[in-house]
Amino acid sequence: MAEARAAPAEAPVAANEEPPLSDVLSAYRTMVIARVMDERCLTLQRQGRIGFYVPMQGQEAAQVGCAWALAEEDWIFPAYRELGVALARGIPIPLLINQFFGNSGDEIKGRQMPNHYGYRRFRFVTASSPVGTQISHAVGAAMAARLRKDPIVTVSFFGDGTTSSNDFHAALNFAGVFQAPSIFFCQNNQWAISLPREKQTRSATLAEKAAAYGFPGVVVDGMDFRAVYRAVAEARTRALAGGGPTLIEAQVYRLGPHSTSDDPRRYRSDAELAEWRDRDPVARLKQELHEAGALTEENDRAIWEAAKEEIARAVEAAEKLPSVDPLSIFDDVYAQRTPSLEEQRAGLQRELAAGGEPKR
Amino acid sequence: MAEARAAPAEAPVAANEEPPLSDVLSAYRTMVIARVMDERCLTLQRQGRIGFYVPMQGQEAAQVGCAWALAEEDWIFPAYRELGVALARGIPIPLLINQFFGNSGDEIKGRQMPNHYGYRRFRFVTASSPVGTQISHAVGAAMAARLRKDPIVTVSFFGDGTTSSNDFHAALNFAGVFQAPSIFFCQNNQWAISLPREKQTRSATLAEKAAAYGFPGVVVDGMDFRAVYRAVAEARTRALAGGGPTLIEAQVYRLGPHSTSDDPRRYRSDAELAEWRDRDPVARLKQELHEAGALTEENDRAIWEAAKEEIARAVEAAEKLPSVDPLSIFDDVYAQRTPSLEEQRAGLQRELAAGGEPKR
Amino acid sequence: MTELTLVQAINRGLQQAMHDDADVVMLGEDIGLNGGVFRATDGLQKEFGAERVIDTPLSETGIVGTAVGMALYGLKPVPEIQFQDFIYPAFDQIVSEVAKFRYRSGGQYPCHLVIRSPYGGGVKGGLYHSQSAEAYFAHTAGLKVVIPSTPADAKGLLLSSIYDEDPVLFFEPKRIYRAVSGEVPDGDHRVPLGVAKVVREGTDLSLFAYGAMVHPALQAAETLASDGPSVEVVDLRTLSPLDEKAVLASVEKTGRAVIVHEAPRFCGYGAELAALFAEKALFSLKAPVARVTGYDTPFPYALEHLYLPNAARIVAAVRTTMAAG
Amino acid sequence: MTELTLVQAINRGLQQAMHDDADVVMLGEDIGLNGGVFRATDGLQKEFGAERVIDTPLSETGIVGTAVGMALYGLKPVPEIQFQDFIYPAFDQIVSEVAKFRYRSGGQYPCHLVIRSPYGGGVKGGLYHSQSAEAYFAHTAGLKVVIPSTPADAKGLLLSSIYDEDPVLFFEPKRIYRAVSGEVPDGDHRVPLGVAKVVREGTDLSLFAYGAMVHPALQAAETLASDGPSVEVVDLRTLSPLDEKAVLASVEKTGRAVIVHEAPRFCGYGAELAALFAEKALFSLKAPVARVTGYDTPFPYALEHLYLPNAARIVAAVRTTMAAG
Ligand SMILES: Cc1ncc(C[n+]2csc(CCOP(=O)(O)OP(=O)(O)O)c2C)c(N)n1
Ligand SMILES: Cc1ncc(C[n+]2csc(CCOP(=O)(O)OP(=O)(O)O)c2C)c(N)n1
Ligand SMILES: [Mg+2]
Ligand SMILES: [Mg+2]
Repeated sequence: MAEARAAPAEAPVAANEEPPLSDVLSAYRTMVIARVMDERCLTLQRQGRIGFYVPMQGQEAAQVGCAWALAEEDWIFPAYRELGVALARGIPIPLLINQFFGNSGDEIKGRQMPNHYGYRRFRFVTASSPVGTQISHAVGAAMAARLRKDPIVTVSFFGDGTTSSNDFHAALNFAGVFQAPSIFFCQNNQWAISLPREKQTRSATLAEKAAAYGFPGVVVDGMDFRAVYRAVAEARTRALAGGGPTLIEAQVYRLGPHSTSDDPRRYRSDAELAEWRDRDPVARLKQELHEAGALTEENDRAIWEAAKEEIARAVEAAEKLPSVDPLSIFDDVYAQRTPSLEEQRAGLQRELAAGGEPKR
Repeated sequence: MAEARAAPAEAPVAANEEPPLSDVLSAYRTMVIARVMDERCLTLQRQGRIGFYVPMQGQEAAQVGCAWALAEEDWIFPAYRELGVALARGIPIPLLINQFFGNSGDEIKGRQMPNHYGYRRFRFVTASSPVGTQISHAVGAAMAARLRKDPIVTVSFFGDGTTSSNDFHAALNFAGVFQAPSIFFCQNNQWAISLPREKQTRSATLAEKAAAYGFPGVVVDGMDFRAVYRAVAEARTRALAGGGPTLIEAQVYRLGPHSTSDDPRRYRSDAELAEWRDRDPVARLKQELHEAGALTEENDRAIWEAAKEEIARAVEAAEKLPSVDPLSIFDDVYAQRTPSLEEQRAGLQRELAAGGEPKR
Repeated sequence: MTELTLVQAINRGLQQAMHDDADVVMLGEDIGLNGGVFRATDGLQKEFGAERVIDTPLSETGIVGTAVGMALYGLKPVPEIQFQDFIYPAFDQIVSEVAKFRYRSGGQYPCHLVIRSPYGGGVKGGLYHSQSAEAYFAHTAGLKVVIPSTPADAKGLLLSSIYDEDPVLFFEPKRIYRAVSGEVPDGDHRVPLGVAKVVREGTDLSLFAYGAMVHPALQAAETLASDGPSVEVVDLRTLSPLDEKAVLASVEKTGRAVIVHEAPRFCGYGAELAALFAEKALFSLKAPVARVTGYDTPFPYALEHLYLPNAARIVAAVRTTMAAG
Repeated sequence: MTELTLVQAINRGLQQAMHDDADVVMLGEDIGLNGGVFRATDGLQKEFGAERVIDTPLSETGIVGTAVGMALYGLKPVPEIQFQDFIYPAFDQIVSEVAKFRYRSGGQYPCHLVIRSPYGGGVKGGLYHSQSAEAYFAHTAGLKVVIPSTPADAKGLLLSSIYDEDPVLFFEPKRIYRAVSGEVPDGDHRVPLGVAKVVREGTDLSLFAYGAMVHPALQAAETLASDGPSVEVVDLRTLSPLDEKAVLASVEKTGRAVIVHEAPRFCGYGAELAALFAEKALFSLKAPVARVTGYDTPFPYALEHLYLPNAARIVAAVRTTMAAG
């Protein structure tokens, strides 16, 4: 773990935090599920069964490693690529699959594109598409938690490109000034759609941007589950001790396209891809567990099989669910429907009664 | 000059740039004019003769020192507190005074509050009130100039508070990535209205924020005319040589209120003020010139008297000028008035013909 | 009851909420030690501490974004934007996040906060200290927009906004912060959102206004009272959701409508009212609907007295409308 | 003449301008090497170089702010915002700077740039890849707002916008980027700004639409043609400045108006049209003015087919209007 500490840490940090081996095995299982689910969803999109998908292959260790170092009570502010975090949080697979289908089992009522989910009971805040906005939210929630004396941290997830956003700047500055117990987890996957990391900003690392806000920034190998875990655990301990925020740059790679609308062959080389494929974070953790004697080939096969099966079941179930209630369009704009929304709703109701749904 | 170089300078820099003594005397004269004009305008506002005023006392050396190191062809992107820069640029005093009165001699047609002026022929871009927006403009203009192969730099002026703005972040990042020939001149006058510098951001200096964008940041004593001149000259040479942008933090103090609407006694101590008053940049340069044998007490008195007289004349003349043409409200919204604006204009014309102007 | 100016009423409303509910927090530029550039938050940091009345760095993006995070966590933040003209750096947070959080989360994440900001002209503020930006927010589904015109309403609508479950943009007519005063109920005084108020009854023509413009509207109605038409004045108070029933009732009664606001006319808030009449009250209309508004230009400095609607201009519009049918 | 899709026509327009005028530069996210996420700028970086077709960091604030600086210096920048939904981080630059530069400088600093951005629904984009934000900009004095509906207009209006002296917000109906194609004049084809077009003549009712909605409007008119009323369809093309004369002429002729847009209704662009009719054509109106628009909600994902106006809904509104008077 290369460190680009911007400012001296001010609070005692528990050194050498390490997850127990059994925990790591279970994290590995989560990474496998993420990988399998990701591939399955890309296929579903190609088959036209879901409308869109944002894959995250290559970022499993960073995401699961980060989530693993957090407490259940900590609040997560994700972007749209955080499947590994969602799974690590314990969000049930069927809930996620239903969201991708936008069906009546989707707890957010088919309102958003796939990948833009969130569940209050898992303290996993609903994502939006505009990049960066969640970073300020995480700072505000951290300040609110401290005001209420809740011993938690908040964690925002965002990419290398998002360091250029307005909210990155505003949020990190507020966090520094107010010493918010918040961790900024930047997955530098080397690309913002077609823009490579080195054209995004001229600083040598992204982590060193923390110095501009007066708190530590850390670079970590995001392909290394344990390294990520340690960096996050350390940052969390510091934050809870009143030592303020940390920016963590996890260096990873987006092995797939930006989204199913993207064709990365237009802007990046096969050679680069191949190089990073060799550093596959899932394979790496498997190897480590194998070497530690915690995982046999047979067990591993079982893990992959179980993942595939669980996901297949969820997909099958999802496709049987009816679509969302048409009249739900008018709900949740406000706590109560306004008279004008009632009128618009009645209009749609009449339309549906008269002519049936227009074709999609 | 304390340096907080963030990244190594990459282009050759002419060392030890120094203004000739005769030039410094003329700069001193400009600083005196700024000081006198500032005091006069505060009085005019208190007397209700102009509507508002933003004083700049304490920032004379920084502003005039910076402007003095630039070429006439360089473009200035000011905020609202840059009287010293305007005078150094050669903008005639009556033009500025007329702007404060918003009368028919105001070339921007009474459109803006006092201090929000700009003159294309002086490459001094018209200021707006929202802080920071001009910083991006300066970067764009620098890129445009380079595209046209014009050997100039652009300079944006802004305060310590403005380092928190969206545009500070966006502009410095673009400048770093595109190596724009642009100088970011931050006058850290220790306050953003009532917010002290240390609550604005947690970084030790503002200059070090440049590191986040991959270019040099420099701290300079803004009460020292020569130090400012040198820092700007160096940055300019580097920019023209293709060495990219520089962030300069001139440490100064706002001796007066934020504006005539502000009462600084609510938030800062007399002791702090007194301490900085002792470092008065105008007095300091006078002393230096005196020691160099370039200025006698008598000459100095003449300089102050001449400044007072010139300003008095301009005020007197300004008060005799008629107010702006009422129908000019509708000009310059677009290059041509739209039919709808013509209609609105005709309406006002009828109103004025019928009842005279409503009272102000 | 206490006689207060409008800005004092705001201050008392904030104090009341902060006193009654520990979840209420405020954040903004210069609101703490300095008490706000208009003194709307005067004394509150002293009373409630710097953890609840927070002086922030100079970033509207950060102010609103941070407030959103606090709201999601369960607090009731009341961020201040120093001038409405400076709300645009926070526009993304307001339009993309504040307005859409409840909807996009299927109701899981309400985002109850009140963004307070002084708006409008009449203070010699020029282009950037005079704007009336209400239409942008009224057009944004998921937001409520409230503008008071009297001290009692200012306090009552503010307290209702703070306790409302939805995000509210609360715009304060800075021009009458001190120029208007009146009796304000003590304690937890509430005025319901979404309810317009007929502030003057009349039979021949309805004047619709809000905020600072209610006062010249009333003045115009008075001027006309002696020999002219009988003019009704409706103070909208909540711009979104609009009290459609009340405005339609007035126009159906009088058959004539003149709409007044400071903002530019084109696609301004008045357009929605006029559209509503053209849609739902067309056959009641005896005369064309008129709008007395700011011109379709930026807000000028030296000529603001000509830019702003005033009683004389409203009187003229009423006369023209009466003459037209 | 060449048969092109709408997005190809945009591409040719950009190419033409960059070829003819060295001052034209483009900047935005993914517009260079990648050719834009919709391929609108495909091939242009290769042809004109990375100094004139600039891939920028991920900051709309920076994109527009930088473009403003270029425009002040004398270039003709054409910044792209990847989706109109992401224009809000640049809102301050657009509303405070782009719109007001000429005015606040007394005419010294025109700010001629064209902000291109795909807008609208119908691509399964959910809340943040479907918005129609035109009303915000139409309400902002100093901006022009242009929305084409056909490939020929797309090229011609784009070229006119690039050579216009004022800042133009040029919104492209992404839903019909590829779904609509047609003959497009080669070379420096211009279609004047500020001129609406009657795309179908009729005598009983006027349909007003722009962008993607022109097509269902035409479809509705066709559907009604056999036995129903004779419907005129007016394509606004330039939303601001509005071609008032043309729209008033149409409504004075037919006496009935139905306005169609995708954006939410409340304070949407349609309100201004309806208000205009209530003000200047009241006595020509035989029936209430109707608006067929998106609902006053954020833009939904799974139910977008119900959210978006379509021909059937327009037909129903026309029938209701005809029945009403
Ligand atoms: C404000 C905004 N502008 C543009 C976009 C379009 N867009 C979506 S993702 C993306 C790149 C994000 O890159 P990064 O932050 O590195 O995250 P990654 O997608 O690589 O995980 C862009 C430009 C957006 N979502 N929001
Ligand atoms: C976007 C924006 N927000 C708020 C304001 C109100 N305001 C005017 S000046 C100022 C403080 C600026 O501080 P600084 O950048 O240090 O410059 P200084 O005034 O000290 O020269 C504030 C908050 C503004 N003009 N623009
Ligand atoms: Mg990335
Ligand atoms: Mg300052």
